[in-house]
Amino acid sequence: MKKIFVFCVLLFLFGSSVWASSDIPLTAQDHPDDDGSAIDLSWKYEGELPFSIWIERSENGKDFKLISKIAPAKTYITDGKNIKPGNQYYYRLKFVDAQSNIMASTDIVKAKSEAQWFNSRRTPLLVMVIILSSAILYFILSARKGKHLFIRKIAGLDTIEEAVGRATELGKPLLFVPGIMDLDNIQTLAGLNILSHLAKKVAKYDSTLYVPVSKSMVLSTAKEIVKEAYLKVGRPDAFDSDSVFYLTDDQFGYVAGVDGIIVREKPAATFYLGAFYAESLILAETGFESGAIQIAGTAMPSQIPFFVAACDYTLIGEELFAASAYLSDQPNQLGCLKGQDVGKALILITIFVGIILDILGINIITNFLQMK
Amino acid sequence: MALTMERLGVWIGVALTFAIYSFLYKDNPVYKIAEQIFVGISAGYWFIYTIFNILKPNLYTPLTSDFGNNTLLVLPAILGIFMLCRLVPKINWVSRYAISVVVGTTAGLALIRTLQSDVITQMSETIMNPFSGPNTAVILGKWILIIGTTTGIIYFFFSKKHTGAFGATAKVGVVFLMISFGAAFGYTVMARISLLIGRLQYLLGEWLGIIQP
Amino acid sequence: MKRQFPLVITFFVGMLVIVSQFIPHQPFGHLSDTLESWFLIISGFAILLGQLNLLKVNIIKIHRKSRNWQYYIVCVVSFVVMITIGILWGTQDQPGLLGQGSALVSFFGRKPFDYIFKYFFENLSATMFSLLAFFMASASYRAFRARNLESSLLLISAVLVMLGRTTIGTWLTGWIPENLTYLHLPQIADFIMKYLQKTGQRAIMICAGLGIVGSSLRIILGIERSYLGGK
Amino acid sequence: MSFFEKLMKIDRRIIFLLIFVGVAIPLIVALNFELEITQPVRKVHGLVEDADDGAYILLSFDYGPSTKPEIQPMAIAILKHAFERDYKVVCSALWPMGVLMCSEAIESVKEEYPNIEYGVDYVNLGYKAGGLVTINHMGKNMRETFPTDAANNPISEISIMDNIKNLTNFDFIVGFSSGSPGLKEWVQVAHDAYGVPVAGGSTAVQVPSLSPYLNRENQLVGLLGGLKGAAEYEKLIASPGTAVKGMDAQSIAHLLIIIFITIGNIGYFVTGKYKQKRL
Repeated sequence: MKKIFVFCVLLFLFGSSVWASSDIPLTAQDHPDDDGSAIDLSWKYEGELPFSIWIERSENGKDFKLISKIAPAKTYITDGKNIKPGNQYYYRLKFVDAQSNIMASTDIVKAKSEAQWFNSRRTPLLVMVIILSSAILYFILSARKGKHLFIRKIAGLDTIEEAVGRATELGKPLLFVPGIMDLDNIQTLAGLNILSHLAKKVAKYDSTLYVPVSKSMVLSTAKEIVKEAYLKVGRPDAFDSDSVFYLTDDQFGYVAGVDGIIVREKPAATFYLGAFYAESLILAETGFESGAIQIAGTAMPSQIPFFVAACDYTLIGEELFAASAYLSDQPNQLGCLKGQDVGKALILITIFVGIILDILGINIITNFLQMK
Repeated sequence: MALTMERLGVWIGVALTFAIYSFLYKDNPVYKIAEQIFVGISAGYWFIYTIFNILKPNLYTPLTSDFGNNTLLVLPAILGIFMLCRLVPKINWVSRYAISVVVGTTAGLALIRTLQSDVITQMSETIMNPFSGPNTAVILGKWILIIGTTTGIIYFFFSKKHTGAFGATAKVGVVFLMISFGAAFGYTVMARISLLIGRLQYLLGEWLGIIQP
Repeated sequence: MKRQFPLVITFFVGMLVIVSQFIPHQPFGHLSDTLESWFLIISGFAILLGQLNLLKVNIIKIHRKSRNWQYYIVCVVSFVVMITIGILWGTQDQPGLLGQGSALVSFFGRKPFDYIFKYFFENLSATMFSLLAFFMASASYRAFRARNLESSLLLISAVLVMLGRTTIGTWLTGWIPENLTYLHLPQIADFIMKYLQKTGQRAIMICAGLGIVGSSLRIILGIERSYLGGK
Repeated sequence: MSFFEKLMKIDRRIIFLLIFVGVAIPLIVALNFELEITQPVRKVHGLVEDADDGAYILLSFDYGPSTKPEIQPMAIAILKHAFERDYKVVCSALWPMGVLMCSEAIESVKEEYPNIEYGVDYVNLGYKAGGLVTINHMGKNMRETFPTDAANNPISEISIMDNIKNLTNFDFIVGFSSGSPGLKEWVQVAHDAYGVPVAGGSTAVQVPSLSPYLNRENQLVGLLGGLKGAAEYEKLIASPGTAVKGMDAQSIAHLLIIIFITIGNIGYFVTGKYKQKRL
């Protein structure tokens, strides 16, 4: 029975190629790495350029239906129209002129669509996900167990102490701006972590610190942080609850308010740590004008340049988070940072090995990474 | 009438423009009023477009016209209402269910997509033969790309102190970072000036008619 | 129930999205597809929440007569007006409860919603952001200083790009002979953009990318919970 | 008080006035400096020019009135080019205000192409929230993301959409972007996950952070950066508009800013202010 079937199919294929008799090679294949909803067709047509190419499809090899008309210069197409995984599909192409006369056609070819269990092109991605996740998890867990993880001190943090010292000497206040975003922004959180460190120094030296904020949620958290800092240094009575205050939610309204404080109070140092937008340059300009030491930190790529140009020290992008992790001493933050460092080291090694191999004419690494 | 209203509209636009620009002289009530109109209209616009462009076609219409085939959509509708419960302090914890769907989905997709586009592809783009190229400029450029990218990554490497050769490498990284920031600075200036040009084209063109809009 | 279950949901949907990026076979495709269409709807509600929250905050400010409360009335009124006319007569493409409002269209030349958008909002928004040109100019004069190696490099590269990426670069150095084209300002700016500045951006992109991977992972695994808020 | 000390103390409002006048004058009196075309702009032009006849393209309007002066000229120029080449143009928006930006742009090219027909030659699908996730959904099932167009007509009744099932049915995508979500998300999903060529126009602010995507892999085929990029494109399609007209003002303003920085720094060193602060 099976033999008869094979014979029939062969006969059919042979037969069909006789009446279509064409020398335009057409191949149909399951589209790789998908859910079985597409079939790739490719062909070579040499001859007078047609007006259009008609693609016809059938599920039984007989009743062909026109499924699409495509541009004449194309040599491949992925058919994804109502293809079901596991089904057999038959195709033929017709090359037609402007009056829809058939100039040439191809043989009938068939292909079976199949769904794959793994997208093999994404192997490098999977490898990287596994390495990075294990590194990050490993370091978080070991930090939780109390293992000491070394993080280099971020240079800008030294200046905090100096700035507080200078402020005390001059009898001038300090100003901390946590950006204009709310608590859901990790930059704001990182900034507040640094505020906690700063507030402790301020409490120790007995200087004054102003923290104007633009979001009510940030207000309560910042107040809590500064209060706790005074408590930790053992001077809860010295905490002035009005030193952390809300100005307004509006971007420029807030800037105008902070500007006013800088002009009136002439702080010895200003700290801008958090998420900043256009207000960065207005703040930095006013601070510069007043002669304050300015320390900034943000991960907003478009604002970093202004801070670098107008401030004395700037924590750039990831440095802000690293500084926060360094000061907070939380296993989650430290472990995560450490895990990312493993990623960076891996990337550097891959780049160097890749380049050396590339110079030797071996492209395995680049080919592997390209995911094509 | 429509034409008069259009002309009136242009004048309204000019008045609001100067209301905002009055901030340059100093903060004042006129500016504050204009600012609040801006905030209010913006919020109203988002509100209406979210209803007309998302909730109506993707939720309301499928549910009302063909409930049988779209029964599952009841779930996101409930989660959406949970989200709005954030406004009511007593039950605002139910909004966490909705937030966790949004945050989880975004985190999962961002993890994979960022890793491929911003990490792996950028890494493989840095792997190249720095001795081959059609001219000196390209070869020099390749060396710059390799050295700049790797030293830049070293600058952001936090597990080792920046001393000795490692510190020197990180310093080289800073040089490249600063040149980058310089270019970013230049482009930001360009963007801000363009917005002012747009405004002046409006004032000089549509309003005063001195230049062709 | 209040904290644990949302963490389970986050883990489940996050893993589903990740797994479906690697396994094309069903049911993962269908599941993530459904999840994504739900995401769109929930995001819609999240936007409504944002706007309603703004309204709530402003009403509270007015009610408590906090500083400058009078201005927040203006905000609430413009918000309510915009929503009312939007719901009554719709927007450019869509009818509202009262239909297309053709009488109003013939009066205003367009729908009231679009009229306010075009003449009020477009001008306010564009002007608001053009303020930055002025602040930029003033900061250039008064605050951007070459005070150390870093800021000097930054300003030099900025000046080269600003000159090279406008017509003035061509005008200033167009006379330089053919064999010295590398001194041509647009060429210098091109070189900076194509190589020098790309390196820094690429290093930042890779490191920030790793940061996103780290924080996403912590969120999915329930290590980072601050997004849930509260205690 | 020395000359420089006085100079350093001038009121910032004078600087404001200078920049205002510095931009206004070249707008009124054209200087007509020559404009050079850069590689990333040429590549966008090449992508649009060389696509197959009858190509389907997706334009995403991810910006609002705040950056309209920079981006609208790009959108108009690309629309003109696309209609000139008879492409099928599908428009969508990841920003709610993009919907009106799109209709304003199409309105302004209609004078030149009066025969384009809604639903046949172009369609405005409207706004969807969700950024990255929504683009990923469009990659699988565009008809589910957009069950209707912006005017609530069912997608099945719009003939231009007959051949569109998902993003891979487009010959290429052009994103007009002024922030997030925007071109970055289009690159990350449409190109890197689904392999559709992506090009775009962005505000000048975004150009540096998008530049690593302009690479061998062509994550981003080409990029129009800011008003200058728009002007270059207008020149390439020989249809000068507001961007070309603004270029002289842009150049003079840059020159002014550079002069400000220079005077400021000279004053900083001459007046000895740099010695005052040490850390």
